[in-house]
Amino acid sequence: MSLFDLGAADLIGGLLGLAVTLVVFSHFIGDNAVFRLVLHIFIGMSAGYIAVVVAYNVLWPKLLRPVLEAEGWELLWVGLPLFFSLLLFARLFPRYSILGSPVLAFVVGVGAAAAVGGAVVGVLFPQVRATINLFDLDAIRQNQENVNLALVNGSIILVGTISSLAYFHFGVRGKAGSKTQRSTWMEWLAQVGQGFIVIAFGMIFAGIYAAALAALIERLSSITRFIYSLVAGF
Amino acid sequence: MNAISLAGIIFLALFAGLIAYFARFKPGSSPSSLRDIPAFSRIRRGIGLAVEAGQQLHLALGHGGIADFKGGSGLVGLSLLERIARAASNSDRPPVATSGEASLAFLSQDTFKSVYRLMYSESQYDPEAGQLTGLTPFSYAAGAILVASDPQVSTNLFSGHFGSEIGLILDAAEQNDSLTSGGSDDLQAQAILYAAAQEPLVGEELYAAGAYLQVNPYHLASVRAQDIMRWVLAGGILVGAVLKAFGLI
Amino acid sequence: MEIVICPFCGKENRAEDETCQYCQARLKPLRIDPESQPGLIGQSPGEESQVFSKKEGKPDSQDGLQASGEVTPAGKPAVSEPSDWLTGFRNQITTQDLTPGPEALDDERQPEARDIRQDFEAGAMLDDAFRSLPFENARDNEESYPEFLPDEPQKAEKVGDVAADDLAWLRELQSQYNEVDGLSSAASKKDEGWLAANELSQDSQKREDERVPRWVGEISAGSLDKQDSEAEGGLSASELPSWLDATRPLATPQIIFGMPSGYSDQVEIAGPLAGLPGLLPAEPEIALGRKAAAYPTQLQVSETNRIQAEIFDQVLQSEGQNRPLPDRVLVSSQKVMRMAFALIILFAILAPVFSLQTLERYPAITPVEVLSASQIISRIGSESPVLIAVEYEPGFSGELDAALAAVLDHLMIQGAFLVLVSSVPSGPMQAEHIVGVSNQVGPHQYINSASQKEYINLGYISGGLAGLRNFAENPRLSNPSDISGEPAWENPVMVNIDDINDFSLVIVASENHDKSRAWIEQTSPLLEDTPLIYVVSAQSEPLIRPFFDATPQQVQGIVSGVIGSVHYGATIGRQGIAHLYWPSFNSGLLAAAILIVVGGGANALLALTASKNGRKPGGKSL
Amino acid sequence: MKSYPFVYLLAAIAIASGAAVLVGYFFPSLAGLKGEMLDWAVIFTAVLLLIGVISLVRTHWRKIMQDQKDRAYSLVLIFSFTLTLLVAAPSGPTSKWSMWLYENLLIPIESSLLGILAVFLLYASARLFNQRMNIYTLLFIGTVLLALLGWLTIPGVDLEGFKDARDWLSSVWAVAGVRGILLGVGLGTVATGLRILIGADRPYGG
Repeated sequence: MSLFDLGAADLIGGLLGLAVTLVVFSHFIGDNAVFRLVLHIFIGMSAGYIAVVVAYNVLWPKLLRPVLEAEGWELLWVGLPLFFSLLLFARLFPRYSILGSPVLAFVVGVGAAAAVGGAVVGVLFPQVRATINLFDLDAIRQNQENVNLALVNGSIILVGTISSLAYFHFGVRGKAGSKTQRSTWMEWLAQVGQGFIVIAFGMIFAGIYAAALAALIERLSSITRFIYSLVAGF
Repeated sequence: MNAISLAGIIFLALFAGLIAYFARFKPGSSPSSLRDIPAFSRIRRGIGLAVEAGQQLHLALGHGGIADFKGGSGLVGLSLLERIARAASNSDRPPVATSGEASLAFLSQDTFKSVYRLMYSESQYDPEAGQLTGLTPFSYAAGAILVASDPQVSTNLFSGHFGSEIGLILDAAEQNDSLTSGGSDDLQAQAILYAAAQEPLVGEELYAAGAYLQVNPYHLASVRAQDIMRWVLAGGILVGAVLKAFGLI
Repeated sequence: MEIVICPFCGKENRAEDETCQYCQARLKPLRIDPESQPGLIGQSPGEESQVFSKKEGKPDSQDGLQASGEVTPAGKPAVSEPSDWLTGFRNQITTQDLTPGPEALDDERQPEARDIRQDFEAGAMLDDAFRSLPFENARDNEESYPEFLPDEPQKAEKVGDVAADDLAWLRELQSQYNEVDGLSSAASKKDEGWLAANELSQDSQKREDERVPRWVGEISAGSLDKQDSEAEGGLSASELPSWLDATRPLATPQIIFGMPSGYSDQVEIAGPLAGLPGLLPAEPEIALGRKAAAYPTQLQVSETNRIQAEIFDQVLQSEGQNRPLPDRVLVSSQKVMRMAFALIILFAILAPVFSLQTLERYPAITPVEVLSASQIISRIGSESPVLIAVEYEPGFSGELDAALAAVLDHLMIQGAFLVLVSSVPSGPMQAEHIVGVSNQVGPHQYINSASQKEYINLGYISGGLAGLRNFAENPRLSNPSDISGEPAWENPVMVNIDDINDFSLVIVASENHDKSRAWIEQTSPLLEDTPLIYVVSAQSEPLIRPFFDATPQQVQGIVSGVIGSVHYGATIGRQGIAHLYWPSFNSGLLAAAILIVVGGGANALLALTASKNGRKPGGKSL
Repeated sequence: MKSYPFVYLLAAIAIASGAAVLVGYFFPSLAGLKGEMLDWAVIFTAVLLLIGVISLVRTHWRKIMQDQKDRAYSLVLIFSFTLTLLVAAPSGPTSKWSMWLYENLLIPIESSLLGILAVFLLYASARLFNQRMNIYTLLFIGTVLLALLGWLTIPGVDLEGFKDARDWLSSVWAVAGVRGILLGVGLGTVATGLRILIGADRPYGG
């Protein structure tokens, strides 16, 4: 694609992208004023997009339009969220911020319940069930897996899950003078658990590097393609 | 009501009962009855050094919304903030808390205000201490980079929901030669903290911060309740696995 | 049985014991000939010397001091009349101290000045003097005796007793010299001062010097004043060593040694100093000196305390000075290592691009989870509604655009109707972006087809988990309109959709494990037979994998990052964006492995040498 | 916290709303009330997002007005915020020019930030030996190397063995560690939430 095929918008866009990418890469050398400038541009843009998305997707369809379209008693029920939302706006003024505290308390209460309920229903029980199901011989046979290998793997996961859970055990008997005060079997189990945890972190860490590497490659390849199109254009 | 709901209710009732029991009837135990976690002693010393040297302490609360599942670690961060604000309220440079979500930012400002009211120095309260630095994960990290790379900041603590962008804040803190410590509920953030922070908190250790830094007796009680419930889960897994292997369930 | 408390070590002894069984100190004072020996301080004529004694087991706060009768060696009567030097001392205090100072001119203070005389008579002034003396042992013995010396006038005579007994240490000193070489007894017999006989030979003189306690030795014949004047005018002041000079108190209190007149020609007739004229009285008043009215400011401070006080003082003073911030080291070793890493990685990525290298060899075996995803999408019919949750941040566009583009390209070929949604605020724009990118992958015009729009963007689901739950249960109520505000559900493809199970396929694209899991927990219970495919980043693949391996399967297919996308392209024979990235990705991984090994090895060596030199690892690093 | 009557009101609201939602998780028949409260929470979360935007912009506006240090940066932030609003608000965030701004400025900046993270991650893992020299560091670095080699293809070198080892490590050993961590984090989350539901922690200004 030569320079002339590029519209003005694409040309300016490409130059903008090239510039901000090089400024961000200048952070390798060290912190500098231009890098901070780009960070502020980025924070401002993100806030702008969020304001527009929230307005289009939540405020208008779920808050304002129902109030405008509601009649009679329905207006009261539909208007309540709007009223409490206006109380939340009081948080912006220190003198009246106390008006918004009840709504914030409501959000904290609902959030705490969602966290507790989600943790029990969505994490603790499913993980316990998944570990138990590793020893479901019928399912293993149904998946045509090698039963022995599956049981070995299941046992490793069982031991790893329980030992890494034991690693977090906090209570110790007597004064915590010396570093390890837990009983010997607990300490041994915790050290095995720490090994499993570290392996999990290693796998995740490599994945994060791969994702970051892909982002770096995308930036560099878009820069080289853009420069090629500029050079090819002349 | 199905079996899962019933098990859930029993589990939560037992958990809440243990917390109330340990807090009400056996408050005697102290942090010394907990295993040694070096990160917390470094955090305590970091708070002291920051106050003594007149430098600033930065607590990053992440961008986990309070209203949803990711808010758990943010709430732990708010308890930590209350303890830090109490210790550092008379320092030359009071601590600063950055967050990437509006409800977290308002709650951190509330925490500062109630601590200063407790210390009868409400005039010192500065709303800027609880900063909202950005509204998406990476724009929050961009704002937190600007705070972490301030030469006056000597200690950076992380307690909240983060993603991989926590690496950018750790990078800025490391270039500023300041102490980095903390934890998160997100696995990606924990993996980066494990590799890059000087004193990482692994997994559940973050949730024991209130007990180790003695925020209030309920934190110590809930850590002891967690220890018991941990072995209830472990026992359940073991028994379940054996019964499943023998086809009994 | 009556017990006696040893004044030195505080241990109990039997009353009849001469010396303490623990520290051999004399319990019974030697009785010296009253005529020649000055009376004890504070002892009025006729009063007997008193020894502290305590009935066993009966601490009595009032009469702890009990007269236990007269105990005199060799039957000599107790000393009665007060010594000359004491009366001289008293007169001196009364004349000098009571002369009204400037503050006395102040009328209110006048009565206080007159009271000083009565206080002194009642021994109060002595209390102050005694209070500064090191009478710890004496005070410790007195269980019933209050901690500090009493202020009340009526206890003043006890003070005298305290002093009498406290002089025991001097007598004990004297007895020690008598026992050491028997010399003193010759001296006391001949009634000459042991130093008066100057004709002793040089070595005996030396021996004498050694035996004489150093502080006595320093007090040469004649009064201290004479010594001072010599120091000033006569002999040149001896050069004190610097360390000694440094230890001299900076502001020594002006102890005015006013000696009663005519005192200097009196010759000592007994005791170890017999024969020496004009000796300073060894009695406590030497220590007394005549202090200025103000309390002594000089504490008894040991050397280490003084040094610590100085350090503390320096710390306090340094607080005041503003120390300039240490200027930042421009190029530290960490920065050099960081730049080296950056250059190597950039080179590893750009080398394949500039050499126009293409992918020689696909990774051999296609993973089963990618194959499964490809097979499911191959079965999607034209105009089937497919829900695509775009849950990743714009930063991960590099990796997830590549992975998702391959899948969307395949769906576009199948002619599926895409329904885009996101629970991330920047999701709606990201969804629009990825559809545009996917449309450019293959030679198909998915977006610009003549028929009605082939996709719809429902925009943002707010409220996190709760919002997801609401959307899964009732998408129409959750997102009634599309991102640009138009009614979303009137499109013919969308008309029959009431809950999430009515979609033909659900695809979740996310870089974060929590968001991925949230969709599984909130939607999989409602999905029933609708397949769920994940397009994830490589960082969350290990965490989603268990849901694919689980039985029953909660996730029916996984495409993970650039590698998954390359595999997916191989299954449908189409080269997507990932194929452009693959050579750089491959060399980037290799460079990373090498850098970790080399950099890690170098830092491990640093850590080993640091621990060998006794430094804790964690210090200087490359 | 200094208690005053208003705190008890806030605590009552938090506990009541939390209990209502929690009950809805376990008693499907009462899920209706939970759904309604979650709906309100969804709206309040979105409103909080908007209030957050206003609070962020006001903070930087105050920096400019009070002539504080770095006010130039704040000016740039407010300018880019306003420009984005003007471009995206009229015809929606996915309109042509809004997407132009998004694809040519926002994505490049965020991708570049993630890109420089790659170098920092390598530097941090290389330096780990100096910070914590123990068996677990060796295990961590070994796992990272194995994972990287498992993805590699080097012409003429057969790395399939690494790939199988990586898959086994990922699907068995890593899963075990992840489960342990998730269970631990789950227990911590439940404890944190329960402390709020029984009124022990009151982060809402109580």
